[in-house]
Amino acid sequence: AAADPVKVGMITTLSGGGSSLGIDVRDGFLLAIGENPDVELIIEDDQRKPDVAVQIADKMIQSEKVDVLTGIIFSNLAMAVIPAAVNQGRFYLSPNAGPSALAGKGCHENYFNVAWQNDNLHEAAGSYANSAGLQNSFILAPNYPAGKDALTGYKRFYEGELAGELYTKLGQTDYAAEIAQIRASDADSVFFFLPGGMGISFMKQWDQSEIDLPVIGPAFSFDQGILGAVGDAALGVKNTSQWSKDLDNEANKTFVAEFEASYGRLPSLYASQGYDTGKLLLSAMGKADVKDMDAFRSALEEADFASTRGDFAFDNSHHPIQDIYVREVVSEGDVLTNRIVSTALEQHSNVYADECKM
Amino acid sequence: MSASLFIEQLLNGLQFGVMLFLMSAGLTLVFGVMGLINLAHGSLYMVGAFVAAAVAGWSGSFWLGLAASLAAAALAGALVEMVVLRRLYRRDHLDQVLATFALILMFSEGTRWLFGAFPLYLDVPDVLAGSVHLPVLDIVYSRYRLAIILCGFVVAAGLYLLIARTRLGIRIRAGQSDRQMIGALGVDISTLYTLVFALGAALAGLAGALVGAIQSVEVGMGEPVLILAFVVIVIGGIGSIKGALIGAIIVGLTDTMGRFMLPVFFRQFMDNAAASSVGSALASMLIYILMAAILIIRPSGLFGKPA
Amino acid sequence: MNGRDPFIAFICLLLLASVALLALWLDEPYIITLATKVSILAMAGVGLNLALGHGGLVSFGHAAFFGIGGYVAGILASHALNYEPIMQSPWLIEGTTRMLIIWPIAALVCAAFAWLIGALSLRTSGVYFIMITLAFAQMIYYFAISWPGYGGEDGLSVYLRSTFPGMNTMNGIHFFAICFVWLMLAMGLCSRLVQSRFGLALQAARQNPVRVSTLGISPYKVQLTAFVMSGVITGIAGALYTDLNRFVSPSVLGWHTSGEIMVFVILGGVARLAGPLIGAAVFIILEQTLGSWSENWQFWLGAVLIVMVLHARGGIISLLDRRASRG
Amino acid sequence: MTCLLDIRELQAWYGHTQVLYRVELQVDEGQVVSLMGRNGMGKSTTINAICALVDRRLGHMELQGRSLMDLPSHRVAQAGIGLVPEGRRVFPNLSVRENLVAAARKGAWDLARIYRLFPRLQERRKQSASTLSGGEQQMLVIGRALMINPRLLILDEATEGLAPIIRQEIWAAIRQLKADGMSILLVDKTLRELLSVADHCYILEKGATIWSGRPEQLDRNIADTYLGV
Amino acid sequence: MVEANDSADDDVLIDVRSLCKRFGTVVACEDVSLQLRRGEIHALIGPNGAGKSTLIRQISGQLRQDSGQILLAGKDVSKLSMTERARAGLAQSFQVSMVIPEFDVLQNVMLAVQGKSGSTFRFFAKVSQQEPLLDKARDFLAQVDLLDRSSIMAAELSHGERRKLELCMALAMEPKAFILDEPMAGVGAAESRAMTRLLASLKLKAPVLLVEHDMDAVFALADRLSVLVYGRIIASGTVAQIRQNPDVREAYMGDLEDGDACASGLEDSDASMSDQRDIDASMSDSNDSDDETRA
Ligand SMILES: Nc1ncnc2c1ncn2[C@@H]1O[C@H](COP(=O)(O)OP(=O)(O)OP(=O)(O)O)[C@@H](O)[C@H]1O
Ligand SMILES: Nc1ncnc2c1ncn2[C@@H]1O[C@H](COP(=O)(O)OP(=O)(O)OP(=O)(O)O)[C@@H](O)[C@H]1O
Ligand SMILES: [Mg+2]
Ligand SMILES: [Mg+2]
Repeated sequence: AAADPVKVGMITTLSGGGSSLGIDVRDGFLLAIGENPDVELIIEDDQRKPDVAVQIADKMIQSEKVDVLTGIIFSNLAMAVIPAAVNQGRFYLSPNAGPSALAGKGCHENYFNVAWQNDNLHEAAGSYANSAGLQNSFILAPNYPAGKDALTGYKRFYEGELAGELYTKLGQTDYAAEIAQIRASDADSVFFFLPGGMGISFMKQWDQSEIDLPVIGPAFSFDQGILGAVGDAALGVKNTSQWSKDLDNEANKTFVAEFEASYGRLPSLYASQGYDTGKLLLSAMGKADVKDMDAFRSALEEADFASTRGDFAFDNSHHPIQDIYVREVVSEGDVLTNRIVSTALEQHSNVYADECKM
Repeated sequence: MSASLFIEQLLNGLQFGVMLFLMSAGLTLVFGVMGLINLAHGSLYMVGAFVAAAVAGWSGSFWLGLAASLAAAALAGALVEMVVLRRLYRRDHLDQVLATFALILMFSEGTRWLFGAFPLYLDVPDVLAGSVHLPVLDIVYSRYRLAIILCGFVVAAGLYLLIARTRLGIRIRAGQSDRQMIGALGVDISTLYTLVFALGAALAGLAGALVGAIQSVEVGMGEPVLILAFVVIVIGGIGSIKGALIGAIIVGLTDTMGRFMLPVFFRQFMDNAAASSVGSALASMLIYILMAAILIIRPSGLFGKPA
Repeated sequence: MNGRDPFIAFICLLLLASVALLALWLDEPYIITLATKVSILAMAGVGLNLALGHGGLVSFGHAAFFGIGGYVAGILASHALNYEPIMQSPWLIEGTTRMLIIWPIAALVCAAFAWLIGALSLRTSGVYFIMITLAFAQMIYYFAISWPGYGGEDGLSVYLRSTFPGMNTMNGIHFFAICFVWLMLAMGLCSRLVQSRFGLALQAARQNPVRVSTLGISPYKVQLTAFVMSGVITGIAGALYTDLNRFVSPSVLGWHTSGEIMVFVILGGVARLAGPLIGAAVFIILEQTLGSWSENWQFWLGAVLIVMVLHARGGIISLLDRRASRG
Repeated sequence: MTCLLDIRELQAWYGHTQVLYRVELQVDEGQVVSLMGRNGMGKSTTINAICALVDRRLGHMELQGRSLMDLPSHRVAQAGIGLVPEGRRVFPNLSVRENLVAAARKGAWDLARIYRLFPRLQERRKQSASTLSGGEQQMLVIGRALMINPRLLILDEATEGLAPIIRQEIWAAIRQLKADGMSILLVDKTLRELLSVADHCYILEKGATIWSGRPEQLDRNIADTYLGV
Repeated sequence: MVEANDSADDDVLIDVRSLCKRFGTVVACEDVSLQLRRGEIHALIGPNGAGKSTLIRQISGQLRQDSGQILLAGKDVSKLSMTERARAGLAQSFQVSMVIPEFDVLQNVMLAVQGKSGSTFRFFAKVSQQEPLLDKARDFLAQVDLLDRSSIMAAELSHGERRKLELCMALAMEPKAFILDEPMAGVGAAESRAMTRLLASLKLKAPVLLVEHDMDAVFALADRLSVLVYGRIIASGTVAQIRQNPDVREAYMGDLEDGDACASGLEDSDASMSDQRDIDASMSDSNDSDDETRA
């Protein structure tokens, strides 16, 4: 139904540390778009530097005149790019990263988050801890805004006591001191949010410490791309996620199969988010012309696409309303992967949505 | 806070320090003794870890991976020295900075090219898995970490002997202050430096492989190590192996105890979350505060010779 | 400095300006953005070059000044945009979006920091100086990351560029003009400085501080003065960078930024007037072209840089030099 | 007597500036040869050219019939040349003993013998060379060159900064070395001693050999013109 | 601290009072007292490692003494920094040449002139256009006969030329007192007579404390001599007194015959005329040696 092709600018992290996430998002997105002639896609590497991301966004908006932006992985880059982009009349579809500032007061009609609000998975972990009967969690995260949001999110739903609460250094690689403190405390469980290499290091060292306590975390440290590096240390860990490879719906089955066929590896959470973003875009394009912003926005709001995570809808702040599951790390043959064990939160939205005046 | 936790944290600090020394050992040789500013040291560390992980994954043997990492890092080091750095000894230090900065880019991207963007898996060998129970104070300690400490001390002793006691060490140091003159006395300093650089690289590779088993093996893992290693060497005083070891232990203890004690301290005045956050913020600045303080009091490090 | 330096610098500036004007004519706003970025980073490099090139003070912590300047601009502007005063008691201090107020404040704050850092760091020399300046920058970096007041690691958005009388700063070419004039000022200042009595003493203090002090000139004072000036120039560049991106975050304070500014200077030519400008321009052109050409562009960037170091002793500018002296 | 070092038509450059234009110099086995000339005429440059420390591109230079032109400096030294450079280039970060053994090779000269020649060095053997007095450093570089047991010893202003009493010892040592059959190439400003010990003299003027002959042949006239005496 | 009767002596420019300095076990300076008077050249001699340079470094402020005092024109300068002492009127030359290597000869001297005038903190005017500064610098260069080398980089000077530049920089500071550490070292036989003359003329401007191993120069120049051995002054007096002192001969000069100066042969001063004749004799033997010259 669309007259003109839609110009999409993807700014994502493709080099240096953290590039595996960007690559997954990109690959998922490409898979969803396929050979669609109506989408004109430009991809640029932000090098995980906020200033570079801003300049690329400027370029895409001013020179390339894109209609839709997407792709950013990290919250700090998102904060740098998104407010300016949406104010200049572009749509932004976030395939990852949902800082609270953009969900509450800072929400915007042109900003859609297809992944989650940053707190969501942590909230689900807190809720799971209650249902698992955990009473005394030891919680830790790096000392930066996303880390603080994580612990706040966990505590928002968790009802037990805290055996300890630690902020670690961003980029820390040795956790002997933290693990010693956990051992010395009378905790009955550990919740941690340590994205990227920090999580890998922590889990390896945790495993070697032979402390026998249940560990919970958001999916980030137990996702497909990273599990291989954590190894058996991750077996049995419960983690929360809005998606899993074994989710039983048609869209997901096709996605998993096609992804494996195209790229020769199992899809990750990020790939699924990139894929959903692509599908959302296509669904809106089928309904409205992107030049007609109001119509296109309504089309996006309808979220009329078959999401890999089953039911999917946007709340008033344009963040997902979705189920969040508890997964367990299992080994399938000789690869590690996740299996859904229960649902932590049903049709969950986010707490900041109330503050959003749109 | 119990006494045994306190002691255990001291041990952790010591352990972290020795691990830092192991990571900076190669740099001590290359930077401290040869006087070459090598920003790509962290990349050689990364190469070691990646090769170890890849070979261990393929062969199933950690030890084979370890050997391969040594060989690969030494080879990479020798190559880099012969192709690039050799021409820069006589130039300003700044040219070395630029060249090795460029090498970081090449190594990082090259590694990603070869091994992919995803972190690799490397686990401790079975013999060293698990922990030992220290009879004193009832402390449980990881066997692998004890092995790392041991390895760190062995490397320290070996380096010390090499540099201070052997003719080779004397020549390396002579070359640092006057390359031309030692050459004019009949020492083939180029070949010697290639060998020493390869040895430094191999030590970086060794550290990468050993530490890679308990940390994450990923692209970019070398950069934080690089900065830490420079901090350690500068605190200890450039050119002094003893200084590097003691500097490393001081840094390890400061960092660990800072992370542990500062939140406890701030809890006296504020609530848990805030104390933890403020304490941790201060803790992450602590080693830099320490370094600045040491250099202000002793402008050439703890054991460095005044310029 | 070198006899031909002012001439080369003039040509380079001319080239930069014409690129921007050409881009305006061709309606390529991104090229203007890049030209602006080059101007700002070159200005930061000019600042560093004063300390590093002429003064021999190899500072690995200039990101501190770049970032502090940036944060001063960001904090003042964000307060003004939110209508929240910075301080209410004992005095009322309001934010502002006027560049003419922001710049002097940024300069003052940077001068204060540079003075403090310099006074302490100058007790050391050589590699120790490199590391102690890095230490101070890292302290500020970690402070900025974990201090929630102005966004922490997420950074601080200001949405709009600050204002300058008679200009529309949101218009690319206007903002470019501002940055370009700053670059010219900084280069002009440095060129005069280096040829003055002070410059003579500064360069002598780099080469032989003991000799200089036996001539009755205190190398410490000379070097500290140069370090403060250098910090101020880099700091103002930082303030402009915040305006370019309408955003500032701790990443500008990280050691990567220090390293990059240093790379510009070395790549272009240490202690040469146009060195930082050439270095920044070449680096950014490489980044852009290689980036569009290969996914592994960083690898090729590294390779090109290495070839340059090996073959252009004294930076790219020395190649131009050689060409000029031959032709 | 066979010719040990043979230099003909040597030219050398510092970067782009040519400093040596036509240097001719022969040292026979067991001979002491002195190289003379006013300040800045190229004596040190000639010596540096022999040791491959400056850029030499044209000319012939042979040690026992083997060309030195393309050898890097360490090969020149290994071929049997020991250098005491101008301006005492000790290794400042090494101790006295380490300075001596750094490049030592087996032969008649060993630590004990050096210490006998310069007892002062033995007293200071553990001290860092950078803190030695000027004269002590000078002793050290002479000792260092002897420790590699060269066939041809080159001394560039080796007696500079030494006390008269030590200087006498050095000249005595040079005579002794000569008696032991070592070849020596000397640059020094003490003409009297120089002339009494040398078998042959060369005078350099603006980078070219302008005169050569036995010391007895050096007349007032030449000394006046080229040595300014 | 300063006793009235001492400071009353207007003639004393540098007054070193019981200076002590040790490095670990090495005693480099033990209770050394020494005075430099207006209009004199005071030579300090002694074996290698006796502590001469150490003494000079303490006077100039490069080293801090363990105990004792240094007075410059009656003022206690023991606690001042090197810079402050230089500004108070001390000019120094070093045993190992200390010049600014990447400056040309003229700039080196200009820096010294600038140091003297205390005008460093001027940021805008180009030095290269400041005629008074340039003229002054050229003037000093002419005095040491280096004017024709003024645009050569200091690093490219030959060893001897660098010594001259070093001296010229001291000259350019127009100090109250010169402290020179082995200024003759490296100066060739040819130039040493000119150098001696130059040094002799220095004392007309300001007194000179001279450390030197070149005995010809010392004997020709010094008004007074002090002999330092193992950190102690063992003798001091006039040239004649010192030359006859058996201790000094044993510790320092060795078995020199009277008048047999060792520093240089051909260009001996009057003190060694006999020597000169010997050589003249030996030269006349070879009157037709010119043929030998390889052209
Ligand atoms: N590094 C250099 N670069 C350029 N020119 C140089 C360099 N070193 C020396 N020269 C020049 O080469 C010429 C010869 O210098 P050289 O040191 O050989 O003289 P010399 O005969 O040893 O003098 P002296 O008796 O003073 O030591 C001099 O004119 C000097 O200026
Ligand atoms: N920093 C130091 N540490 C230890 N010993 C030192 C130090 N500095 C000097 N010395 C010793 O002190 C003694 C005096 O040295 P100084 O340089 O004053 O001698 P000098 O009289 O100038 O000798 P020369 O005539 O050889 O130059 C020497 O033996 C030297 O080795
Ligand atoms: Mg010479
Ligand atoms: Mg001395």
